[in-house]
Parts: sequence; C-alpha cells; structure tokens
Amino acid sequence: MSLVMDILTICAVSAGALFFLAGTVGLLRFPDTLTRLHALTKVDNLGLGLIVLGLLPQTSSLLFAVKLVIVWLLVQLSGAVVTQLIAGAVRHHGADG
Amino acid sequence: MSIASVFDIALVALILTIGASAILVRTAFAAVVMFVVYGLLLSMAWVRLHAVDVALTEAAIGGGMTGLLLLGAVARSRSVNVDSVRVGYPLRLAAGALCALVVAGLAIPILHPPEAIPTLAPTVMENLPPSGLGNPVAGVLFVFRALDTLLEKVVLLLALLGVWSLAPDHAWGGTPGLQVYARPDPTLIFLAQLLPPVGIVFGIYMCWVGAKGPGGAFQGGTVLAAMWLLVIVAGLQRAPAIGRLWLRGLLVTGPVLFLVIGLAGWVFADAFLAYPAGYAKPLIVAVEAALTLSIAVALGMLAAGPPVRAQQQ
Amino acid sequence: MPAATALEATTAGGALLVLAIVLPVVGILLSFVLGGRHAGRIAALLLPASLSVACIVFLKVWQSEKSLSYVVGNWKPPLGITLRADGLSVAMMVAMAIVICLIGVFAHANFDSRAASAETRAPMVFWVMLMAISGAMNMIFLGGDLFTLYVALELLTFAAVPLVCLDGRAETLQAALRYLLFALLGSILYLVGTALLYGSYGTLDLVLMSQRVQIEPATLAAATLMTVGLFAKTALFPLHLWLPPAHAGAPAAASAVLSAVVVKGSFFLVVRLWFDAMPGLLNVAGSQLIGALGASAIICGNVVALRQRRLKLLIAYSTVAQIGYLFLMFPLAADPLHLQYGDALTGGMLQAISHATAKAAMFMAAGLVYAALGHDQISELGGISRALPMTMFAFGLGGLCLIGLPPTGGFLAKWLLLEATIATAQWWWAIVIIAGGLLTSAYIFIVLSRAMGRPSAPLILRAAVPKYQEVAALGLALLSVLLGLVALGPIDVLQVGRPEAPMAWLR
Amino acid sequence: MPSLLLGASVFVLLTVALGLFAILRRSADVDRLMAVQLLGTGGVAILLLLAVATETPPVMDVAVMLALFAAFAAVAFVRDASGASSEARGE
Amino acid sequence: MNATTLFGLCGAALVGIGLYGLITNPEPLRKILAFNLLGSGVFLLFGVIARRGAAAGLGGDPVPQAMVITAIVVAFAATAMAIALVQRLWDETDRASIGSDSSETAEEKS
Repeated sequence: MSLVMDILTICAVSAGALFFLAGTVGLLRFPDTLTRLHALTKVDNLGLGLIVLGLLPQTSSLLFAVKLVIVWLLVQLSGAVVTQLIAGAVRHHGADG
Repeated sequence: MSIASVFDIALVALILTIGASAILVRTAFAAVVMFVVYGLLLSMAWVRLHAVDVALTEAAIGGGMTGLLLLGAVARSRSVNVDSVRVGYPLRLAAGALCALVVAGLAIPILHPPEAIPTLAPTVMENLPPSGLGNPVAGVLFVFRALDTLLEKVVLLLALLGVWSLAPDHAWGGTPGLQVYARPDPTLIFLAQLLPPVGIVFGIYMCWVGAKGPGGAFQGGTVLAAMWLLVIVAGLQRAPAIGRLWLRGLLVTGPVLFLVIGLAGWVFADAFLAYPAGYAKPLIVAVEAALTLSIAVALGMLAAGPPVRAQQQ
Repeated sequence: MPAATALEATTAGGALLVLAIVLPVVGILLSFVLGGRHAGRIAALLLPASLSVACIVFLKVWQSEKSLSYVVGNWKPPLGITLRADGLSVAMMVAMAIVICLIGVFAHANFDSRAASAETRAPMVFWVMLMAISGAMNMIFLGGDLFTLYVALELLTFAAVPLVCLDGRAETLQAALRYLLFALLGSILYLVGTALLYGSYGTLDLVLMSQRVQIEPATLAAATLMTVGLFAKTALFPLHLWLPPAHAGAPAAASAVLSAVVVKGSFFLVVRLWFDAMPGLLNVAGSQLIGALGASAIICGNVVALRQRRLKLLIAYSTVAQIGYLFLMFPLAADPLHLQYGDALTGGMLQAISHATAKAAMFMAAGLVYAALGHDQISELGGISRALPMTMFAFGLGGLCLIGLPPTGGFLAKWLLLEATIATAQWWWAIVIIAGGLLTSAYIFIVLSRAMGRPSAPLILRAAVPKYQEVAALGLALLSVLLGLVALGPIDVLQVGRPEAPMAWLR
Repeated sequence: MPSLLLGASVFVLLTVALGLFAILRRSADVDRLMAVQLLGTGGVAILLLLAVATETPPVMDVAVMLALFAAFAAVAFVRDASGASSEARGE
Repeated sequence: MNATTLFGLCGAALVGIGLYGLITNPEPLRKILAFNLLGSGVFLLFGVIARRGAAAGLGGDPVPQAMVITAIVVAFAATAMAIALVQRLWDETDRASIGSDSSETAEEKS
C-alpha cells in the first residue's frame, strides 16, 4: 500500500515540478504579456496542484492534509483573481513589453 | 554536497541577486517589486534557519505590509518630480569600500564562531514548563523578556502617533488617505469578499496556535491588518477616522491588558511581569489575544497613513 | 570586575525603577484613550510624579551608596532582564526629569489644549511624545540589557522625530526625514553589534557581559559598529549634519527637549557600552580617536556657530560643539595607566547634565525672542534685552555655563576634564578645551552685545511673552549655574556602583 | 522519499529563479507584477515540499502566509498601476 | 562551509548592500528601501546566531529569534513613519510649486 502511495507521490511531484519548468519556459519564450501571464498562472497552478496531490499521501495527519488542500485552493483562487486584475491592467495600459 | 546545501546555495544566490537589484535597479517601482519578491524569498531562508516564527513574521511584514507601504509612496512619487541626482563616482567608490569593510568585519565573526557556542535554548526549555507554553519563542516574548515586548507595543503606538502627526491641522481626527482602488472592479471586490474570511480565520488560528507552536500575536495581527486593508483598498469599507473612540480603545487594549497583568504580578506573583503559578497560560493567551487586535489595528492604521480628510459630521 | 554583584536579586526599593518606566507608559496609553484634550493635564500629573520617583531613587542610592536593581518577572539574566540604577543612572535620571518638567512648564503656553473643543494635533503629539521621551530616557538610564536598550533607543527616536516637524513646513519635514534616516541607521548598527555580542557571549546583560567579554574580532567589530551607530544618533562630528536643521527648525520647547535631553540618551549608551559592558576594552588608539572626533566637533561646531546669522541655528551648532566635550572623557577616563573611571567620567557626566540645563534654557530664551520679535536674526536683536530682560538674562547665564565660567556646572565639568588632562599628561586635550571655551565666549558675547545694543528701529513686540515661560527658562539657567555647587554635595553619587576609585580629591 | 521531495523543491526553486530572471529582464511594470505571482505559486510549492520533506508541519503555515500575502501584494501592485493611470487621466 | 555559515555570509553581504544603497541613493524612498534591506541582513545574522545555538531539541536558540520578531515590527513601524514623512514632504514641496502656479492661473481666469 505504502509503495503505491510512494509511487503516486513520486509521479505527481515530478509531474508538478515539470509543469513549473514548462511555465518558466513559457515565460521565457512567449512573445507578449498576456500569453506569458497565461503560461505563468495556469501552468504553475497546475504544477502546484500536482505537488499538493503528491504530498497528500505523505502527510501524517488529516489536519495537514486539509491544510494542504486549503493552501492549494487559496493559491488557485488568488491566482485567478490576481491574473484577472493584471490582465485588466494590461488592457488598460496596453501591453508595452 | 547534499541536496539541502544545493537548495541553500541557490536560495542565497537568489536572495543576494534580488536584493542587489532592488538597490541598483533604475525605477522605484521595479525596486519595490524586487523588494517584495525579496521578502518572500527571505521567509524561505528563515524556514531553512529553523525559525518558523520569524518566517511567518517576515512573509507577512517584510513582503506584504512593507511592500504595500512602499508602493503607496511609489504611486505618489510618480506625480512628483523626484530629483534623481546621481551620486558621483568617487563617493560611490568610497561607499563601496566602506561597505566592503563592514561586510568583512561581519564575515570574520561569522566564519570564526566561538569554540563553545553560547545558547540559552536549554535554559529556556528548562524554565518554560511553569508557563504552560509550548512555543519557546512565545515564552521568551511573553515570559522571560516581557518587558521588551511591552515596550515594543508602546513603540508601535508612538510610531502611529508619529505618522498621524504628519497630518495637516484641519484633518486631525479625520480619515486616513489610503489610496482606494481607482475604479470599482468586480474582480477585486470578489477577492476582497472572499480572501478576508480565510485570512481572518488564519489570523485567529495564528494567535491561538502561538501558545504551543510557531505563530502568535504579531503574525496573527499582521494577517488581520492585511485583510482589513484589502477590504479598504477594494472600496468596501472606509478607513476609520483616527479620532474614533473605538479605534483608540482597540489600539490600547493589548498594551493596557499586558500592563495590568504585569502590575498584578506584583501583587500575586511578587514581581512586575511575573505570572502567578498555575495562571500563566490563560493570562498569556488573554494578553496575546488582546495584543493581536491591537497590533492589527496599529499596523493597519500605520499602513493607511496620516489622516487627510476632516471627519464628516 | 564586580563579580560579587553578578546576579543580584531585586533590592529594596527596586520597585521604584519599574515605576519610573511604567508611569510614562501609563500616561501615553491614557492620552490615547482620553484624547488629546487631556494629554496636557495627564503630562502635568505624570511628569512631576516621574520626577519625584527619580528623586527618591536618587536619594536612596546616594544615601545607601549602593546600586538599586530590579529583576523583571523574577527572571534573572541571562534569560531575563534586570533594571539597575547606579550612580550614573540616578544622576542623569534626576537631571533629565527636572529639565523635562521645566520644559513642560514652558511648553504649556504653546501646547495648551484644554480650551479647545476637540482634540488638536500639536498638543496631543507634543505631550504624548514628551512623556515618551521621559519614559525612554528612564529606560535608557535603568536598562541593564543591550536589547532592552535598543527598544528604548527606538522609543526615543520615534518620540523625537515627530517633534522636529511639528509645524509641518517643508524645511522642517526635510530635517525630520534626515534625522530619522540617521537615527535608523544608528539603531540598526547598534542592533548588529547586539547580535554579534549575543553570538559570542550568550548574554546581553551588562554585568554578565562585563564578566565574559574578551578582546576578539567579534567583540571589536560589534563595539565599533555600535559606537558608530550611537555616534550617528548623538550627532558627534562628522555624523552631526542632521542636528542643526532639526534642532533649529523645531518649536522652541521641542528644540529644548531634543537638544538638552534626547542626544544624551545615545551618549549615555556609549558610556554604558565602554565603561560598563566592556570595561578595559577601549585601547589607547580607540580612545584617542573618539577624543579626536570630540575635539573636531568642538572646533568645527563652535566655528560654524560663530558664523550663524540666526539665533536658533547658532544654539544648534553650539550643541554640536558641546557634544564634542562629552566625548573628551573617553581618552581621559579610559587611560589604563592612570586614574581609571575617575574625575574624567564625573566631568563628562556633569558636562552632559549642565549642557542639558543650559541648552534647554537657551533654546527657550531663543524661542521667546522669536515669539516676541517674529524672527531670530542675530543682527536685529537690538533692544531685546530691554524688552525681555529676564529671558536674555537666562540666555546669558546659559551661555556662561557653556563657556565654562565659574561657578557654573559647565565650569566644574570642564575643570574636571582639564584636571584629568594634566593627571594623564594629555595636554593636547587641554588646548582644545580652552580653545573651545574661547570660541564659545566669542559667539555668546556677540549675541549678548547685539541684544544689549540699541535697536536700529523702534522695537515692536509681536506678542506678549507669558511670565512663567521666562521663569522656566531662567530656572533652568540658574540651575546650570548652581550645578557648580554640586561639588560640595552629591557629586560622589556618580561613583556609586562603579568598580573602584572613589573621588578622593573632593574629600 | 525526503531527499526526492527536497530534490523537487530545489528543482522548483531553480525554475522560479529562471522565471524571475525572465520576468525581471523585461522593463514593463506589468511583467514585473508577474514576479510576485510567480513567487506566490512557486514559493508555496517549495515550502510545502520542505514542510513534508523535513517533517516540520508548521512550515505549512508559512506557505499559507506566503499565499495570502502574495495575493495581497499583487492587489497592491495592481492598485498602484490602475491608480496611477486614473490619476493621469484625471489631470 | 555549512549552511548556517552560508546564510551568515548572506546576511553580512545584505548589510553591505543595504548600507551601500542607503549612502549612495539620493531618493528618500530608495533610502528607506535600502534601510529595510540592511535591516533584514541584520535579522539574518540574528537568525544565524540562533541556529548555531540549537540545543535541547530546538532548531535554534529562541532568544535571538524572539528579538528578531520584535525588531521586525519596530523596523516596519520605522518604515511607516519614514514613508509618511516622505509623502508629506512631497505634498509640501508640491504645494509650494503648485501654489505659485495655481495663483497665476487663478489670476488669469479672473
């Protein structure tokens, strides 16, 4: 059982880390602000989600598991809203980058 | 080289790069962004130094609150012609030499620690049980060095009065000029309605958990302050007038309770700022709770700035 | 070293030390809740109360010839904090409490808030900050722990800076900002030193530190950084640039408290550091360097003061010079071959006290002149001594004290320093002391002769000056004169709690 | 397992560093805003990994704190950007 | 070199960087920022000293850690005060320059 859990952790955390890398590559490669923003938030949030998923089997108590999920939700939510706000600012200013 | 040391080296390199660019970058806005990023990175360094209490404080104050303050000023500075006379090259060279000297002076003791490293950790752990606290840092703050903590609250109040003293005379007693979001933005309002409940629960949790684990009044109070500011910035609530009695009351509640319990210690525990045996924990928790509120209000008002508008009757 | 007094318990009367700190804090908290309209009244109650506590502590220490101490929360150092009142603390505490009280009397005219229907800005800020300064100074004098002293130092800074820009003019704001930046740099440098010292010795308690301290790189780096930081706060040359605009721009009562009281706080910490926390660490080169900075301050401050056109700026630059005298005691007192901690230390502390009284009186007098004339141009002071005789008399007496003419406190202080220069065969400091006195007398004379001269145009007084303000200024000036007489009385209190060397020459 | 998680945290830290470099290289203010956002997500991931890897659960609270304040700071930044522009329009 | 020493050197370097910024940067806002950087370097030194004193089952000596928390709050208060000062100063200088402008425009209008 624990082996299955460990394998799940390994897979999910590795995948999450790779998503972070993908997000960064997007930041480096994408031409304009909005797409970069997209790369950053969507992909990184997914990466974080996978990492949280991977960490869940390793937590010792339910409280920490709940906390992990809450952190993810919090980042998810604030990420979405802040992205919206930044995009609004971009629209407002015009993307001069 | 272990994985942990790779992490530490990378982190230190990142901190130094971001820190240096916060100083050297051209525009003030960029510098402030760097500084916030720097604050968030630094909280990771504190985690690596096994100082979770400090990491919490640094993440909250160093990154978030100070960032907000600096940003408000940057926004303001854009409408002012800031005279940016560059300092001459010789002076910069001299300053660089001086700083290098200071760094060297600090690096020598860092590289050559004393043979027997002095520590109070065992003494703290030995004397902590009577207080009923599980968090040694809280023990130092509220039991062993309570006088510092009490005075530091007074420092906070004085700083607030100092900020208020910069108001024009007619605005005294009025509302602070915290810059509100320019146009009502549904997204921001959504966030300002959703984040504060989470934040408030977390702030209360911080205060509550502070007695036994990392956390405490400072961290909790800062979270509450940030949530309050968020609501104000989103335009959902106005900053209160500084003359309001409830505001003044909240500001002093924590210090007053702390002082009263400290003075009561004279009668019931034979020393100022000593706690009677058996009652230490409830008393400290009460002080922490009151301080959390006072700190939240004080930090929030500090960030909100001096009053600019007279209070409407 | 005072190993016997290492971990002393609370002494009888030690509770008074707590009271000296708590009283101003109570005043601050009360003013916040009750509102600024009552702040003046609260200060009128609490500052004299604080003074009487200081007097009682002084008498106890003087009579018993033993330091008082209080172990806060019954947690002994290194874990806890001990408050200690030795001779230096009680002498400074009483002197500063008296000065603050008289400044309070003087300020009553400018910051009276009882008549107002609502809380007003300036009185609220002034009275709360005055109480805070009183509390912070007591804390600095009594604190026995380097980190507590850091908090006290910050308390002092945050109380002092808003006083500079109370009037909100751009130039005073600029001065306040510069002051704040210097002060913050000073405290952060002090904090670095604290960190290094804790890292080396595992304690920040002054007594424990003095037992454990050794000459090693960490200690030297810490001591240097802390001293430089405190110099910046004390405005010792060449870190004095913030002082003249800040002290000259503030309202008169605020200038008086800043110049007379606030700079003494960080100076006191320098003394604590070198004579209590790290005795014997100051070597000849270091002490000569500090002395050289002091000497440069005396010469530069006085020369620049001589060239000032405005009275308040002149007085502010004279503060820069007088601060220099304070640091002359380091080469004189710390000479390991000769009399250690003896007359020079007494002279230095006496200089701090007599400068406090004299300078407060002079700033008050200058404030009254400004209020009466609407300006403080020295060249147009003609006739003012006829119009405000008591004020100018106070200014003159204060000036005599700064010059160091007998029987003033300034004279006694400088005399003790001069004696120490002879005893330790360091004649070059004697030259500086005497040259400084001559330069001081030059600008005091210029001001007084202008003031006594005929007015170029008939003098129109803009406002009547309340009598009690003049009396407060004169009271302080008389005090600075009478301080010379302490040689007959309680001067030996300064040596209480010192390791050795009683004042043999006075007996 | 801990060393794997630690390794993952190093990896994420390096990508964050790279991302920061990518963002801060550009001169537009809006791009800079993303740096805070990047650290909000990446920092939280790193801290969570550290918390589990070193078995210090309180570090999770730091992650929560970081998430909260990254959002807070970002709002402040956007306010600044929008505030400045509206001021410019108003005048 | 162990991790603690590394962070200690980092703190020392940050003190240097902050000091440099404080001295050479003429803008008050940037000076305040540099002060904060300098401060955080000092705090890091405290943290390193605390970490070295790890004993009795603790990851660090809690006494310096508690001091850092106190000092961080004090530094924040200082920053708030400094920034309020800077902003008021800008207001006053603005008013001084705009004051002359606006009186002119007012005269033009009348």
